[in-house]
Amino acid sequence: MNWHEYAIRHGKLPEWPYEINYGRENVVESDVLVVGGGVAGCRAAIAALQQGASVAVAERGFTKRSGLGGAGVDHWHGAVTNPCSKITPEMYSDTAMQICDGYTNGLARYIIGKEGWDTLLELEEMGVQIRDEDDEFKDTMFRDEETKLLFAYDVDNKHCLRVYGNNIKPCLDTEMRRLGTDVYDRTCITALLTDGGKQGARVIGAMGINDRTGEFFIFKAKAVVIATGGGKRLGTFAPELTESQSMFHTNLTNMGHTIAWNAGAELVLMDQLFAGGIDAGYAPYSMGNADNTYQGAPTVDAKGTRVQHASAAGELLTEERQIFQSARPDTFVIGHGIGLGPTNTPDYNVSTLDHALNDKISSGELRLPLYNDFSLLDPKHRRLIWGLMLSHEGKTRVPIYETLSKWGFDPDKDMLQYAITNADMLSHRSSWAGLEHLPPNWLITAGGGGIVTDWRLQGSLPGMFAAGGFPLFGSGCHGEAQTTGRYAGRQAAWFAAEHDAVEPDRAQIEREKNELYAPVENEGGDVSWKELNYAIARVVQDYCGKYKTEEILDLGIKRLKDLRGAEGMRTYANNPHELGRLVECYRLIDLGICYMEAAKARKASSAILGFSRVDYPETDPPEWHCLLPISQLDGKTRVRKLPCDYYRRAPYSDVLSDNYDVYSAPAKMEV
Amino acid sequence: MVAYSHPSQSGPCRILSFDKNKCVGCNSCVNVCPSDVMMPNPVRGGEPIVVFAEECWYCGGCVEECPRDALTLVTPAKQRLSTVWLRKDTGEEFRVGMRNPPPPNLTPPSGNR
Amino acid sequence: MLTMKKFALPNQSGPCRVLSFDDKCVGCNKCVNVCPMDVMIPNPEKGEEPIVVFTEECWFCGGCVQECPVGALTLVAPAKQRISTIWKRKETGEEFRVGMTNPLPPVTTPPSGNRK
Amino acid sequence: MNWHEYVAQTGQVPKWPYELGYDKETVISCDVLVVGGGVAGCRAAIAARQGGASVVVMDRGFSKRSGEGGAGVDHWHGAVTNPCSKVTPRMYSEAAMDTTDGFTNGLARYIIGKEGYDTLLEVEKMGVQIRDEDDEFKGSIFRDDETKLMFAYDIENKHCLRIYGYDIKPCVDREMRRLGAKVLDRTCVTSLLTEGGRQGARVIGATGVNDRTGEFVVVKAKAVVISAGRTNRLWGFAPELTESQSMCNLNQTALGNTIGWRAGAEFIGMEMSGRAVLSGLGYAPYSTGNNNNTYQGAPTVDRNGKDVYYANAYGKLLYDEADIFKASDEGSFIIGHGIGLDNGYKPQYRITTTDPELWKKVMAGEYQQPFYNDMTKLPATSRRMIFGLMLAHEGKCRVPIYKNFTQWGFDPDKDMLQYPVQDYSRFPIDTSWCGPENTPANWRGGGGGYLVDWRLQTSLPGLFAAGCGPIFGHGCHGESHTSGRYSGRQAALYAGQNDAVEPDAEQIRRERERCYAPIRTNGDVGWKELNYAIAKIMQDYCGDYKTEHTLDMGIRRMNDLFETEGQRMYASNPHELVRVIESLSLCELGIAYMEAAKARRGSVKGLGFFRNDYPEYDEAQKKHIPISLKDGKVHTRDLSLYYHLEAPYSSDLEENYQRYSQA
Repeated sequence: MNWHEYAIRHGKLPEWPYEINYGRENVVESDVLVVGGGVAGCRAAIAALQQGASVAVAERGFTKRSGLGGAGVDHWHGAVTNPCSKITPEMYSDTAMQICDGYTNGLARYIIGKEGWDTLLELEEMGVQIRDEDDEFKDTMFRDEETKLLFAYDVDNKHCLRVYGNNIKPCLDTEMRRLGTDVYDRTCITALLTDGGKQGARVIGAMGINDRTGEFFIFKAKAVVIATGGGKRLGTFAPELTESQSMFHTNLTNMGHTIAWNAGAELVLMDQLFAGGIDAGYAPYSMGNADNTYQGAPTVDAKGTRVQHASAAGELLTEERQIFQSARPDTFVIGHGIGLGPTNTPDYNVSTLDHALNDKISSGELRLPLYNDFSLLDPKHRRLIWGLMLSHEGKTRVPIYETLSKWGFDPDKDMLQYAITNADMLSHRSSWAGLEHLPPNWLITAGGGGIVTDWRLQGSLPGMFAAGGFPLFGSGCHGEAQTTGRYAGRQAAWFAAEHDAVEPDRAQIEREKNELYAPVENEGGDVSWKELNYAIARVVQDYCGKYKTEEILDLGIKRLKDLRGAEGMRTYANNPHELGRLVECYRLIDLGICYMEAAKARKASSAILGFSRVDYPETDPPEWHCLLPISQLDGKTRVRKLPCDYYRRAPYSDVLSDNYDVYSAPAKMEV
Repeated sequence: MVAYSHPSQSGPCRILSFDKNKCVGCNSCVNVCPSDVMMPNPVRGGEPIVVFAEECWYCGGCVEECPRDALTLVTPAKQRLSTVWLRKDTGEEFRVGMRNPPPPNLTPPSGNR
Repeated sequence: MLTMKKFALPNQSGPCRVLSFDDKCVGCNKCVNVCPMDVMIPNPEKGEEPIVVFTEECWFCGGCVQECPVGALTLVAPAKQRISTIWKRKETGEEFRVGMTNPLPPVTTPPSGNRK
Repeated sequence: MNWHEYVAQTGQVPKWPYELGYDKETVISCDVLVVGGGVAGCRAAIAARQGGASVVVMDRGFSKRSGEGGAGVDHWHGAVTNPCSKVTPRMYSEAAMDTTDGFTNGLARYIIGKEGYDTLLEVEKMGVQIRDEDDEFKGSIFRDDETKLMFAYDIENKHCLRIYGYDIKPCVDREMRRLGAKVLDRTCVTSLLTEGGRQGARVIGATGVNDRTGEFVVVKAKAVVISAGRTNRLWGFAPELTESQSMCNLNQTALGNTIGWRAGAEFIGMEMSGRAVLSGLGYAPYSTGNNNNTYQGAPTVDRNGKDVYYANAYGKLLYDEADIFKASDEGSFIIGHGIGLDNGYKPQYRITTTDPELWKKVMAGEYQQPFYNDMTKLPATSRRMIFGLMLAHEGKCRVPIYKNFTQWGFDPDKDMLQYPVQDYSRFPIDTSWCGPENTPANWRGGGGGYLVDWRLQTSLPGLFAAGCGPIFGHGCHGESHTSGRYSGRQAALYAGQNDAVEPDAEQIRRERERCYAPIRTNGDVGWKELNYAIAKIMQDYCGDYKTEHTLDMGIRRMNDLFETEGQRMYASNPHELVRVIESLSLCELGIAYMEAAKARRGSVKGLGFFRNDYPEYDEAQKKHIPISLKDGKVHTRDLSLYYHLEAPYSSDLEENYQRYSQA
């Protein structure tokens, strides 16, 4: 029942159901601490346990369903070494770097290419189905009869798989707990502990609060893996309006980036802040579309005229197989939605609908609304899209498959309607994203920015490892997150084995506690967390939006600090849940400052990054075609230039496999 | 008849409906929710109370968690009105939440787990 | 630390404290009755300040502030307005806004017009 | 204190403070019923009382501050016959028709021109200050020292005034009550009563629900004046996000039009749905630097103090203050701003704006954001006029801006108000606070209203319209006073010549049944959820892309929503019940808009209306398409844009006015 109904029916309020102890300290010691219990965090914990380390996991929600991956997945990217694949890890990493002009993480892509397939096989042992065991899709072009694996995007090169990923997270969670992980749910990590409490020093743990009891947690660890999620609350906030349509939920605030930034770690590509996220459209995949999960779904217009598919290069395709092939014989389709941003070469892109679709609608040749007409597919292909992909993708099993089926939707007979939208937005294939519904200045922070690491996925601070699709810069989607999580977990265990624990600095803990619990004592406070979040989003939209100059960004930083110093000190929280949301807002302010500092650091515009400076209009000048690691030391921001392919320059070898062989194993004892 | 003064409910307000004769108040849905939008009912065995409806993400984790299949996820009206399908041969239009809907489609999803 | 009784309450609306009553308020409820949107209700305890119930319906027209016979009301714009409305003192270049820490002293020039 | 604080301290939910009366029904009869207690409604009530009629006013809020005009006003348009004016009522009406290619209300503009100044003088007698009595602005170019009147926009033709209007509504409300009008506050109109309960028949009263007690009220009247608010909440609805920045409040749902549509009245201009300029996605009105309307003439500088100049309608830069307040063509006059002519404004009638080339210069690096208003560059009287007079009296500015800013030390003599930092590539910086830059293309603003004759009577006998919500192409605050006064007079005349008719009991029973369903059924859809769904349907099916087929689908969706979710609404107290009734009425209004958009098979610039299946702007579309419901089916016809000068009326404005304005 709704809260209102309870209050009305009983005439009294339900008391807070959990015992509240604001400020009570809990100390947890472990070899490895994993911040974030998503798919990457679970794999990191499992890998560290397998190396014999004791592991604690701090999760903001509840590990069984938390994180973006908690809602399910239908694709597995990076399984490059599977038996049917024609792609090598080198090709996978080099292609990613080529189509992003270097603005992605070649190192991480290589590790993913090397270990993606093994990571998936381990999942199979944990009980996740990855093969078409019941031969439902026998003799289709997507399936390899021998291994019964199902492939997506590129049925020639077969490096990306279709998986039955609806229960992937529960399986991971069960395995993680079975191996003896010390899991702390409902715990919002707000800061890293550093040696001596200083910025830039070794990371020796983390701190946070529980959003049910309000208790304070101090995690002491020899090594920390940051495996948190992405986020949108920085540049886009209107929960009532967007929550049901968004791929990001309220728990996702890029907290990993922020605690690393506050601890003095180096971050890169934080100047990439995409405008126009997927927040004001429709529930994901609830509308007709031909994108990703629905790739290959036939589309007709209101009069039944077929809308043709086109290769990434734009020529119209006649045969169905061409949809799942690369535009050129000598290239392969690298995948979709894996953080490669607005790629500049069509050669490696997925096929789409007819590129002239919008003109044909404007001219009246095609009439809206468009529909998906699944009946034009052969039954197996139809079942593949609706029964497999759609019913296992994130946020689709219950809200779409089960709900629509309960109300009688039958793909054999029914045509799913596209969104009605003005023509020039329809060239974007996933029409459910509803870009034209979004205010133009709403920004999402799903850019590729994150922590820059060495070949052991260790950040610039000793003992801090980064994993997952967002904390590790430029590193892709679900499968990639699990692979980098598994890799980083191992590394953290080895690091912990060679380093001894360090007692955290009491002053750092006191500072954090005073900040976190101020709203609870502040009875006269008059600013709630939602009001503060609306204000933060407004400042980021205005001062870090399309019009960026040095002075405007400085003003933006000044506004955010002003907000923290004035309104931030007059906040109050009714209960630990509101307190948890409020401390997230405090960290969003730090994150906003980090984004603005990064935007200030890049003194040139870049078409590839989608980054523009009015005071530096020159686009992609050679001297600025590099990564700009940014970090804090005693509160001051430092920037340096780092070549995009730093991971194959001194001190590393130019040959990727050499580096992998050396660094993917425990460090040999220096004699 | 007693009425109370209370703020308006959030935009999407009834996000979950509990089947009265199936729900025994085990609260497993409460504990799986990533955003913790529900709380256990103070009355033992009572169905959980949705407190922070606008934080619901509609991932359906609670529905799948329920051991007695007592939960139905109720997507907001604006989604129900936007997701429409056309029966090809008859041209009839259907949607979630419509009056006199067609019979349910009982095909299970792919996968045998 | 505080362990007093706590209740489960839904989130406050975005703009949360839209009106603040200072201790001059005697609970006459004139502001309650002038509000076009009826966002307030009289406090069940006599003489206490009214309760703002439907905060997100407040239109920020200030009618209640003008209605208060003892001037006990202050209209509180949402934080996103306060942070958007900045002025710069010309000679010093300093920036100021409503709600800032250590603000300027008030300016007491009344508006034009002699009707009260 | 906030509800949350009370509940946290006391541990219980406060009971509903008013005595519930869902089953109580009160019946009142009178000569003239005024629906809508805004400025137009109050003037209609006053005029009807002066005409000797007994008057009942049904107001959704509390008439002392209700309506858009309740928050104050700084301009008075239409005072064309003031002693200093060089504009005649004919020029005013013809200019309005010319600048919109005929898509405005020439008849109403003429009435406003004729009676606007007299209406203002009456407001002065009610206690509102309209002259610079204390000579604060002596010698200023905006002031006529003899009459002490202050003028705006066009200081040569002097037909639009600046007034001290922050407390205009309390004064008008006090006069209305003094003259004995019976005011039903907190009462939301729900339907019109027609003779025999038939659609299209004479209007003989209305029903309403009280949002504190839930009581049902039936008002029997010989004549009814509709003076309710304009369209809001139909395309854009996100109260938490927009309410503090919106010029319209949540009580504005054009319910006065919806009940007329349901009763079978004819409407025109309902297909006018241009981009929402005041979508609420900007900033609080006039809270940031700008140079539009209230702030017109305020100098703007960039970050380094570089001057930004005004330009006339042809882009010629203007360097001194007096030129800013002149028409762009010799011999023409500035008709005004924000008075419902947005789709027109031919250059000769437009106000001056910022240099149209500014954004190119910004991108070329000549100017740097943020911009500021630097009012220290103005003469002291002009500065005082902008901040002390205009800003201090404009709607939603007295308390939120003047009082709160000065409380925190803002001093226009020393301080420069910052413009928001935005991407101004598509809209000029003048409208900085309105937020058109950040409004999605399919968030639209609605228009349209009753088709009225020279007595401002609608197509239904006994039903009169007044104000900018009910009348299409009507104008703003001052015009609403004037048309309210005129319409009230006419209603009193009509009531004098026609006797009362007993309303149809079955119509009343059905209406009660409809209104109280949300209280009886324990439904699961709240008013906000329904409104979000209505907004999504309008954005998709009546937004940027419109064809016959998609408009039909939109009507089907809205009917489906109304008949399914709309029958599972719940409300747990009278406040929620009335919000539910409003949201349900928005379904009907949305359908009316889509029917009107379907009826017009062509695109028209004058209405800001574009159809994808009829993309050409052709001359044949320069006509009105009156639309109405008859026994539930939609009827349309063609009507000349100059119907007010064609048979059965005379072709001369003055002749018509003389024949119809009095008995």
